[in-house]
Amino acid sequence: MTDHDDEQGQSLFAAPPMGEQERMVEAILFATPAPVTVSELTGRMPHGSDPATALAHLRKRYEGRGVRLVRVGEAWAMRTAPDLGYLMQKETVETRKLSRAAVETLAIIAYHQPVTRAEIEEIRGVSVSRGTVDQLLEMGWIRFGRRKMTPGRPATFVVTQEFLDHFGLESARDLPGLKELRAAGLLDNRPPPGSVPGPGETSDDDLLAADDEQSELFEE
Amino acid sequence: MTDHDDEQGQSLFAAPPMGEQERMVEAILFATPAPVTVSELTGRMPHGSDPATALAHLRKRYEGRGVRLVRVGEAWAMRTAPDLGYLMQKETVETRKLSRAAVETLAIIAYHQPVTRAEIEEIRGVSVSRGTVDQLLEMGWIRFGRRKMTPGRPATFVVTQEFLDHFGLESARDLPGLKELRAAGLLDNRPPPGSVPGPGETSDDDLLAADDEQSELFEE
Amino acid sequence: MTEELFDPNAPSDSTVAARLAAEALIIDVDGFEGPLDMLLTLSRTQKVDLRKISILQLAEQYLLFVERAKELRLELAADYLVMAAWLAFLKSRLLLPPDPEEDGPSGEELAAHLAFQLERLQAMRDAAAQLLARDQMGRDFFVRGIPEQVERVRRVRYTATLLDLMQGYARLRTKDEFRPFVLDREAVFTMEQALERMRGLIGFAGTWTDISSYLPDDFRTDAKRRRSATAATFAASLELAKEGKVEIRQSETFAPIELRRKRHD
Repeated sequence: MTDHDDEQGQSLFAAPPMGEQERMVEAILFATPAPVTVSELTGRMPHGSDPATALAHLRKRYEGRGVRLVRVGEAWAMRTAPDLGYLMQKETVETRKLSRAAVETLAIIAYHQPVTRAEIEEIRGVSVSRGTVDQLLEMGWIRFGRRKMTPGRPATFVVTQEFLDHFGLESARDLPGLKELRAAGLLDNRPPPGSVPGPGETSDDDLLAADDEQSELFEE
Repeated sequence: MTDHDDEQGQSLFAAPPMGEQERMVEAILFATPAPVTVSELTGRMPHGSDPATALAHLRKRYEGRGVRLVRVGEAWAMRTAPDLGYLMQKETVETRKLSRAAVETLAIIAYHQPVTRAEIEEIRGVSVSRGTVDQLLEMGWIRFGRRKMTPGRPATFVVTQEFLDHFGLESARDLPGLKELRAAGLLDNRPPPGSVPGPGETSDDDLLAADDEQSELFEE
Repeated sequence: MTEELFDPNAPSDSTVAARLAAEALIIDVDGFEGPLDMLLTLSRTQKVDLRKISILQLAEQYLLFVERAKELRLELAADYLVMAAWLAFLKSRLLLPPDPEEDGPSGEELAAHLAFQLERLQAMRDAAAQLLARDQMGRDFFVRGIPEQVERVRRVRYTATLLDLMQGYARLRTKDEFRPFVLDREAVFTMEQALERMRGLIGFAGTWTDISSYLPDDFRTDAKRRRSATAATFAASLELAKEGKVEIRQSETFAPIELRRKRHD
């Protein structure tokens, strides 16, 4: 739709040299604590700029430095090198102590996303308290995903960019052990033969649908 | 790079190589929420470090980059290069409800697609402003469909994948029909306030029949 | 905390271990996140790979725990008892030869699924631990401490919900003046209606009469209705003339059209 505009812009205004573009990306990323998406960079840089290439150059430039350029989902940010963490004053708020239930729920959402409350309960074998989910939502580590196309259209949960940022993950695909877990079939939503007691009882259809959507999410 | 290796031997505990010290200063200046003095650096870095020299190296390293090392009184901080100040604009996105005209136009396109502008106007009973259609096009919720094989070959509008994603629909066919709208209490048979009820008030059957006719009309 | 209940160096005598475990469990039942969590904890006493676990043995351990709780008159939450009932059922299925009459899943299938659930829960716990062991923001790596003053430029993004959309559509479809596919007959007087009306009146038209006097009263004042009624009445007059029932005359262009009953001499 905007192809036309782009062509026009490129002919009218020459994009800045790549070295300049790199400086611009550097300045923008240094200025902002939150990760910045490529499209936001495009929006803030002069017309015709190629932030993706500039990011690649910049990433190389900061390799081995005290700060690094890291990818967070679809966005990029500058972060200090983890090996220098000991130099920092830890006056920054310590990670709030998460309950075991909250940590487990978070892991299940991260590895099974998009996942419904019923599926979380099925995996943990107990009902998920409102407080647990609320806490994770409030921390900004999880959010609501698309509703499932199953009866009742249940809401799903997915992890956020902030979650990725906090744990230094480039994407949900980089979760530790994800491949192994999937290979072992432990991320399958295997329908129970007959019914299993527990509050997280889920119908076969839900589970099968969940499996489809999950593979959709991770295969890109 | 590390031409100050000679300093290593000066203390009982070997100070880190200058390259390392530079990384440390870089990380500390990056993360500390206020400018940092040399003595503060000395306090935080390993024994025998020479932050003043490391600062000098670092300052040189950032010359001409997108950020610079600047002196603030007795302390040091990193700042965006002044010539790039114009990049420090952040778009904040304000979400607003779509106007009634736009919602109605969008609804007609979704329910009747592919539909021409004339057909939209016929259904709405008022002319459709260019702005409304442009807005929906720009949002990426509608696009041009195939031209109608009727005199004048008028352009048609259809909804986009983005539209379906936004509304959580698999296809426009998933939109609830009139029967469901009525069951949900969304379709009130009483005329809206302000309009005069006429003797020819449409019955449920009429509306449903009209719906059939209409799908016939628009299917081509 | 619950892991500490089980000394990894304890004698491998499973019945002793199970009894000790059951006792410890009763004391600490509040520390468990439901029956599945407890089963997972119990399964550790078997000291085997979760994939090789004996579900039968596990079921027995669990049932023993519930028995002990009953002896001590401890109240267990309902889901622990539901699980106990299910495990008792599972145990009978595993021990008794399969009933060919019965359709449901076999004991082995049920046991395999329970083993899968336990393994999956354990895997999620391990994953959670791995996640927490990663470098974390604010602990191992840090964000920019002095964010620049970033000027805010407002951009408006428009949005609507599915409800807005459906309500908008419903509003259109119920708008009184909007009936695009139903012909609005309110202002239409059809020829059939005119014919029927005139057939009843024509017997009285012995003298020349302006056809406008045949218009129904409620179609005389409103211009639209009058136009429709006039056209229909005129067409009906022609039809009646064709049938030989009336005569029509008009003295000049735009003069009133008159008709009278045709006399049959």
